[in-house]
Amino acid sequence: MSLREIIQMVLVLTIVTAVCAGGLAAVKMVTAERIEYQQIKFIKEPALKRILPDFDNDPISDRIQIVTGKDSHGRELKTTFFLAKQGGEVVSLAFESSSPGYSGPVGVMIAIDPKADTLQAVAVTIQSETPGLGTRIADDPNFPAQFAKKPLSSNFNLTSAGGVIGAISGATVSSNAVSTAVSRGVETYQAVKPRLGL
Amino acid sequence: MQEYLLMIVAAMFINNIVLIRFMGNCPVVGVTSSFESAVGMGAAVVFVATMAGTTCWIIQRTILDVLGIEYLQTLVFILVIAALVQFVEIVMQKVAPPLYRALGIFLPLITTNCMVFGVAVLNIKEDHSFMETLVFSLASAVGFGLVLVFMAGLRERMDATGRVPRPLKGVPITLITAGMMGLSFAGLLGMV
Amino acid sequence: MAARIVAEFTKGFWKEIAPLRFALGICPALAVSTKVESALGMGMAVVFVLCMSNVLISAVRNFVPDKVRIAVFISIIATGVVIVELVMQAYFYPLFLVLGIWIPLIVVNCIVLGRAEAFARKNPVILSLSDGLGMGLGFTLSLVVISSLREILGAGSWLGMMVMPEGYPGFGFLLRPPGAFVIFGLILGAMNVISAKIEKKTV
Amino acid sequence: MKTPEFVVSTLPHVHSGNSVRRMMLHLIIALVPAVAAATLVFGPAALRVAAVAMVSAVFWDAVLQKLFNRRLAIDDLSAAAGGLILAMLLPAYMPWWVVALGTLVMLLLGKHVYGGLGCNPFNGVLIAYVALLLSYPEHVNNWPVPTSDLMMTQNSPLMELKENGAAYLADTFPWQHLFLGSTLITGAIGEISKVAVLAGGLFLILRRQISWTIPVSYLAGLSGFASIFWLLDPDTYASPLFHLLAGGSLLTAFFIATDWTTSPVTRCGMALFGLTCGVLTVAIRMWSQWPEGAYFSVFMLSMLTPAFDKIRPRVFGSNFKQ
Amino acid sequence: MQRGKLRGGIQFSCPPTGLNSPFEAVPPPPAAIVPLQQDQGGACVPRVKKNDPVRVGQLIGESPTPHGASIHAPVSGKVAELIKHFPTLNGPAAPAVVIESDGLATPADPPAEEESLAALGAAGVVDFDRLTVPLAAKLEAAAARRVTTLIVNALDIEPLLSSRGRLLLEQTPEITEGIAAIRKRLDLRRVILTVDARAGEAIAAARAAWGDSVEILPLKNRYPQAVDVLLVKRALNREVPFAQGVRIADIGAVVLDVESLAAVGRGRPLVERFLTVAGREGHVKNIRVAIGTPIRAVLEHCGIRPEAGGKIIAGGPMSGTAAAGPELPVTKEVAGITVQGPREVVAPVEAVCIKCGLCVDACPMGLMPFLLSGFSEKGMLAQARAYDLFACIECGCCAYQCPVRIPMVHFIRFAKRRLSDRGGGS
Amino acid sequence: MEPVLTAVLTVGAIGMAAGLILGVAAKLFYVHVDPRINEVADMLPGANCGACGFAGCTDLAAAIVQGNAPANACKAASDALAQRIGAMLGISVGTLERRVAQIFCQGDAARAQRRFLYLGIRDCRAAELVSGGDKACRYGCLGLGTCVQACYFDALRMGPDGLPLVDASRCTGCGNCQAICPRHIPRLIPVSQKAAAFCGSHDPGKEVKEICEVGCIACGLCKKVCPEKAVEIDRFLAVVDPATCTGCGLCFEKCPTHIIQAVVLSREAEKKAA
Ligand SMILES: Cc1cc2nc3c(=O)[nH]c(=O)nc-3n(C[C@H](O)[C@H](O)[C@H](O)COP(=O)(O)O)c2cc1C
Ligand SMILES: Cc1cc2nc3c(=O)[nH]c(=O)nc-3n(C[C@H](O)[C@H](O)[C@H](O)COP(=O)(O)O)c2cc1C
Ligand SMILES: Cc1cc2nc3c(=O)[nH]c(=O)nc-3n(C[C@H](O)[C@H](O)[C@H](O)COP(=O)(O)O)c2cc1C
Ligand SMILES: Cc1cc2nc3c(=O)[nH]c(=O)nc-3n(C[C@H](O)[C@H](O)[C@H](O)CO)c2cc1C
Ligand code: SF4
Ligand code: SF4
Ligand code: SF4
Ligand code: SF4
Ligand code: FES
Repeated sequence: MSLREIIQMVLVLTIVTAVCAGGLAAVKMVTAERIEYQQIKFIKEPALKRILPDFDNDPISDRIQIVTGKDSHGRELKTTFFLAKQGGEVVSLAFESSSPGYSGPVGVMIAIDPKADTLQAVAVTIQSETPGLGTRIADDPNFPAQFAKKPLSSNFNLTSAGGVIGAISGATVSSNAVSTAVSRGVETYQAVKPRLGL
Repeated sequence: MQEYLLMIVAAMFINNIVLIRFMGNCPVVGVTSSFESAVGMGAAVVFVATMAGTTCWIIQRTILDVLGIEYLQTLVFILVIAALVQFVEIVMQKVAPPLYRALGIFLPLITTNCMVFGVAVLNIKEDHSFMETLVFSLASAVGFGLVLVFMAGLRERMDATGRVPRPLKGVPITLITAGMMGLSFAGLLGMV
Repeated sequence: MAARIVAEFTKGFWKEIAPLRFALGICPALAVSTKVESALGMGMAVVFVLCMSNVLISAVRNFVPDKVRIAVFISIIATGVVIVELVMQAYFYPLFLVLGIWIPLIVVNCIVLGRAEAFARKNPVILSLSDGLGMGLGFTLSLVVISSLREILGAGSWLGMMVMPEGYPGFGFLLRPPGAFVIFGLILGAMNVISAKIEKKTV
Repeated sequence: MKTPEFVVSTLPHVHSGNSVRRMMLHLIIALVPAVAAATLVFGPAALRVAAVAMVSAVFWDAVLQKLFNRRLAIDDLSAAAGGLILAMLLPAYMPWWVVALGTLVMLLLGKHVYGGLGCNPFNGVLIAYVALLLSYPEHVNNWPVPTSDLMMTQNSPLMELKENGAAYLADTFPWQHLFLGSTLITGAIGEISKVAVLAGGLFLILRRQISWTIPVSYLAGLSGFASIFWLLDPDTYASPLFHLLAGGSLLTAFFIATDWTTSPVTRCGMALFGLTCGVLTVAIRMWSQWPEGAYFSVFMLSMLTPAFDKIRPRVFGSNFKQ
Repeated sequence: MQRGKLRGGIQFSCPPTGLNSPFEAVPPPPAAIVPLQQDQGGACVPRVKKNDPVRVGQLIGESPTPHGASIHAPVSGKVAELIKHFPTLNGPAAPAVVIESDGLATPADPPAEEESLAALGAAGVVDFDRLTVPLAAKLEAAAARRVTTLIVNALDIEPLLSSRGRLLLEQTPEITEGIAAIRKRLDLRRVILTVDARAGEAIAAARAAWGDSVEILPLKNRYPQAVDVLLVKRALNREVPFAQGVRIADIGAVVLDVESLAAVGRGRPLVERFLTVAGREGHVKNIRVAIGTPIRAVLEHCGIRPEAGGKIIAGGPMSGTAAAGPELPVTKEVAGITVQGPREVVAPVEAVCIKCGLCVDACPMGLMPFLLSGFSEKGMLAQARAYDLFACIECGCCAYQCPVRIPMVHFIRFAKRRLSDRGGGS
Repeated sequence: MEPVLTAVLTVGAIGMAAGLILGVAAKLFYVHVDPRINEVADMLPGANCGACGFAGCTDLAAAIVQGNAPANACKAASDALAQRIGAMLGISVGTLERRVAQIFCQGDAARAQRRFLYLGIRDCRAAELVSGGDKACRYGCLGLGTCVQACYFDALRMGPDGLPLVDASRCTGCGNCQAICPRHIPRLIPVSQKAAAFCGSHDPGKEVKEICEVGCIACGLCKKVCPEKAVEIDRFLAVVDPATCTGCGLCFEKCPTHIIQAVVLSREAEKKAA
């Protein structure tokens, strides 16, 4: 193995990986906007439709992004708030929160009435729980209904943890993921509420 | 301490990477025809998966996250794994030739073993700390190795005292048996 | 040459159909074959990655030193996979949601690197393309067969349309991974029987 | 050409007369009390499930033997016996087609793909049971109230434990009822009367069809492990007596874990197998999503049967010191 | 009673009728066929030519080794033929001498009294164990290892046979002589008699003859306790180490059966056998018969007619060797004669082991017979060896119990042969 | 453009690091492996039949490359393949005529006597252990098909009369059948051989006559009639010398038991005979 061969190895690998990465970055740049739009469209919109009260604007366009904290590596975490308006008045604002479930993160969309400080409704956006078991957090309408119309000051934990939410039997982990996500979301909301300018 | 114990049990058995997450099936089918090769492959995977899991975690946290290029995760991880496997192969061939003869034939297979890559990705997805990454990778790989060894045991007995129909011999019956092993693990659903 | 191109293309459909003939790439075949729809999506993704990697690897085959061969090949493959991932997110989002982690896992699908090693690095671009297309479509075919059986028997539908009589209760076992193993194994057994019959006839 | 007159073969030239058919017949006879008890409690529906299971099992066995090009051997009664055991794990009001599908799965995946009787690494009954449980939970976990009204269902004792904890178990299910079987409790056909199952099991042991090692070690493992938790916290955890008498513990001890093919053959292997199955049964009952862990535990641990059998008996003359 | 415990084995419940049936003499045959290989010591060299006159006890085949057993004429008359390839009981063909009897039974001159071991061989005495070994060779090995314990075995190999128990009763003086002769050659400190507990008369006779000089150990019937290594365990509670080249003599004991001892005691060349003949259901007879008598003649004398499709077994039904036909002569290797009708023949079946474990329970050696036979069937010979294939004593208990009737002993033999062939080859 | 630059620089750096590590490792831990071993292994049939005496094809490939085995050591490889291997390694390979297996016993169920009814394992080697095999002839085929099972190339099957049949088009001449048969009845002959005496019995004619209708009785007529002197009687058995036999067929007529016959290798002829 001569030095020349080693240099050739290093060179080839460097060039190939760099070119690959460059190509990918280009693809990423081209698709970024579209991906964001798709994510909102397919994940957020159905959930938004389900949980927001009547509105006369397009909440997807009327969205604001706010820095809501920092992650463990000091990078900014941003949360998108979707505003539902009626006659120009914000009647509800929705945002997403998540927590680890049984197999993978569980995301929930939370709608809050900013005037009454109540939680209007909750819907599961993403989940990859065990079919027939954990998926009941999304399929069984009775479960998210427990959150509706509760004041923000409620304890959204499971009953076993002293809260007000009854777990789905056999799917405690998934239920807990939802209730944790909601609790976290409410916390976040309380923290950034002043900055929302409502 | 307790959560690590729980994590070990969960990764080894309850959420066994092969039988519950269904990753790493090729070696379960391919290298379990003898007990020795199952043990060899298992050992090789334990080593590589642990190294790869921790290395990938470090790269993700110190480079990809910091620079905001998470979308390159797939490219970088697999590059790391491929280089790592080859590095191990080169070193082992020189330093421990007997070990190389025993494990060497399995090493190239590991690059394309989805279990190694899967564990690296799962560590990030499930937001493990470094220690958790180490423990999870090791325990998952050991769980994988155990399945290999159990399967080799079942196959040895089938070989000696069974009479599998000719068209189903080898890969087909091993697949079905793996399916049955997975089916039995349904009993652990909901633990943890 | 034309004959060889055709031969390299067609071998992927029976003689070397993956993953049925080689026990490689089993995991995705099992994971995404609950529905024909996702099987097709996965198959197309693999076709793209396989063709792209085969072509690129074949093109650069003479410049790559042996010791970094695998690393280079796998980088090229990974690039293809990420492109698929991004494009799928941008244009086929529902499919992306179904296939989930199995898209990035194409990178370790043994078939892709297997073709790079066994074929593309020894053959010219055009043959490699033909090989990649054939193997990829063969892989898709396998997935479609497995997923058709699973979807029809397990859920009573095919590509989402009900094909079984009204009131068919389904058989959820087949929709779970163990059912996939069983179907996979039984199909392999059936192929062995058919192959043996064909061979007997031709000799 | 002179035809040869006499037979020559290797020793031995005599045989005990034991046969698979005889073993299976014993098994069927041993299950009669349990079926009778279930019929008393549930009415003819229990008998019907048992009959459907046996008949369909024999039918599938014949079909599959044809398909796999094997000698037709339904007269060894193995399919009938397997079907009957499967019926023991099912509720009395199972639709007939679910039962028949179960026996098909049992004979295909638990017998014929592996080459026939004795080649399967996993017990066909358990494969079928879990496949049905995952596919038709509404039928498999549909425990009828043992009265005339077929539509009502209630919690089996183990479901009660899972959902409502151990506090009132002793009041809800007096042990005499659990042991003898009564209309107070519900469950699968073979889980109704423990005394009937015990009688069948003892019959098998006394007739030397099964050895006592697995039943004894299984029940020891089960009650031992249950005792640990019960002693720590009797309010949360059920008593070992409850674990012994509820659900399929006894059925498993005598009829499932002892399945010749999938259990170890050495004494030590059997003891370890039984013990670990017993422990795992309780663990699944306590911590998993399923109320009953007996069947899962045996299913899972048959994976280890070849490993358990590596603990061989001591070879004569191998303990010498030189 | 017993001193060491055995595992496994089989307790047969057949009644000991043969113990009460005295030996009947079978008349000498018109033509005796005497194979020149009748033990493990190799083929003897013919010492007669065609048409030579011979007398009873005359040397006709001389052992090629110093401690081997020679072969003597069982009848008087003349040599009718020297056959080159005569099929023996166990397969390979050996030379044989056919002697036309003159019916006179003229005895040859008695051999000179001699106390060397070789004299036993010259008298053609063998140890009638499952492997017929020249007695001189066995005793020579015992002497070399300073054996001090003699186990006199009056247990029959298996329950249906009873000739040894009966011989103990009828020939106590000869056996006494035989023990005395062994005492002269070995420095014996202990003599133990193992005998069927049901042979009350014989035990009484032995006690009367020997008093305290012999420990008498009556044993409950349990097949295959009469196999020498197991008998040593029973009598001395010592296990013969299972390892290459280790023999019973290494733990200071030697097992000799009463028939060999009686032959030694008689001091004449060995030309006759004391055997049990068993037909169907309780038709059991003890006979004394000249070596070389065709089995057919023996059966005729006993009134047993073998049927086509049945089996003629040299030995008992558990451990005997099936004979190709009734023309085979009685030799030193024949341990008894059992005849089965076609219905009694056990046909091995092309079936698969169901892993019931009955064979594991039955094996007296602590083996895993189902695995051994499976390994043999699939050619997994290395595993078979690793599972102590060579410890198998081929007692047949496993196959007796097997509900699917796998010919396990055949498989085990097959594996042993393939392994030893391979060992010899490379 | 900045994100692209980040990606290129980062991943390029990782790639460079990987390349450097591998390069340095390859230098530090250099081990010479002969690449030709894999090439030869690729060329071999890959049946791993073991007839060459090595533990599989790869083992043999290593031996060939290292000069421990000749290039034509693979019994299953065609001559042309051996030549190609030789050419690749630059060694000369002697040509060997292709050989095929033929069955040297004609004693089927109707024409050869059996001594007893054998019950036991369906394997000729095992049958031989029971009283020396049931065939009265010590050289005769036991008919349980062990050779058929031993052929890796599916070239043998059991004929209707209980004797194995060879499909010469598939037979590679590996000799496994000959080695495994307890009586060595399948024997390899050169494909060019025209005639052979299909019997293996070295017993004297009188003994053979008693037990088999189609055994060589060593009458010597074939030897007498052969114009080329191609037939020898070796210990009571006729043997044809392939080098001198012209296949004139004079001996076929004369042989009273018709054991000396033309060698027929084509499949159609074999079918006709069956
Ligand atoms: C229900 C039952 C339980 C038994 N339990 C034991 C036991 O726990 N321990 C024991 O040594 N024998 C027990 N026995 C006695 C054994 O059955 C008897 O010793 C056994 O059949 C002989 O076993 P072995 O020959 O395998 O040693 C039990 C018998 C019965 C009927
Ligand atoms: C836990 C345990 C308990 C046993 N208890 C008994 C017993 O009570 N009686 C008994 O005869 N054998 C018992 N055995 C079995 C004996 O060790 C042995 O099998 C028995 O004494 C011999 O069986 P047998 O008497 O049927 O021949 C027991 C074994 C175990 C493992
Ligand atoms: C947990 C356990 C308990 C045992 N208890 C007994 C017992 O009570 N009596 C007994 O004879 N052997 C007992 N044994 C010994 C075993 O049964 C042993 O296998 C047996 O004694 C074998 O010899 P046997 O059958 O002749 O007694 C016990 C073994 C175990 C593992
Ligand atoms: C005590 C006992 C328990 C058995 N348990 C089962 C069983 O749980 N499942 C089973 O498939 N076979 C069992 N068998 C054997 C069964 O009847 C038969 O071998 C197979 O079911 C055939 O498919 C058992 C046999 C006995 C004697
Ligand atoms: S024949 Fe061998 S394996 Fe079988 S029981 Fe006897 S000693 Fe054990
Ligand atoms: S007795 Fe027969 S069926 Fe039972 S384990 Fe032994 S070999 Fe198998
Ligand atoms: S040729 Fe040999 S191996 Fe083949 S069937 Fe005849 S005896 Fe058996
Ligand atoms: S017939 Fe014999 S020589 Fe020919 S390929 Fe088969 S085993 Fe080899
Ligand atoms: S290991 Fe998962 S696809 Fe091969």
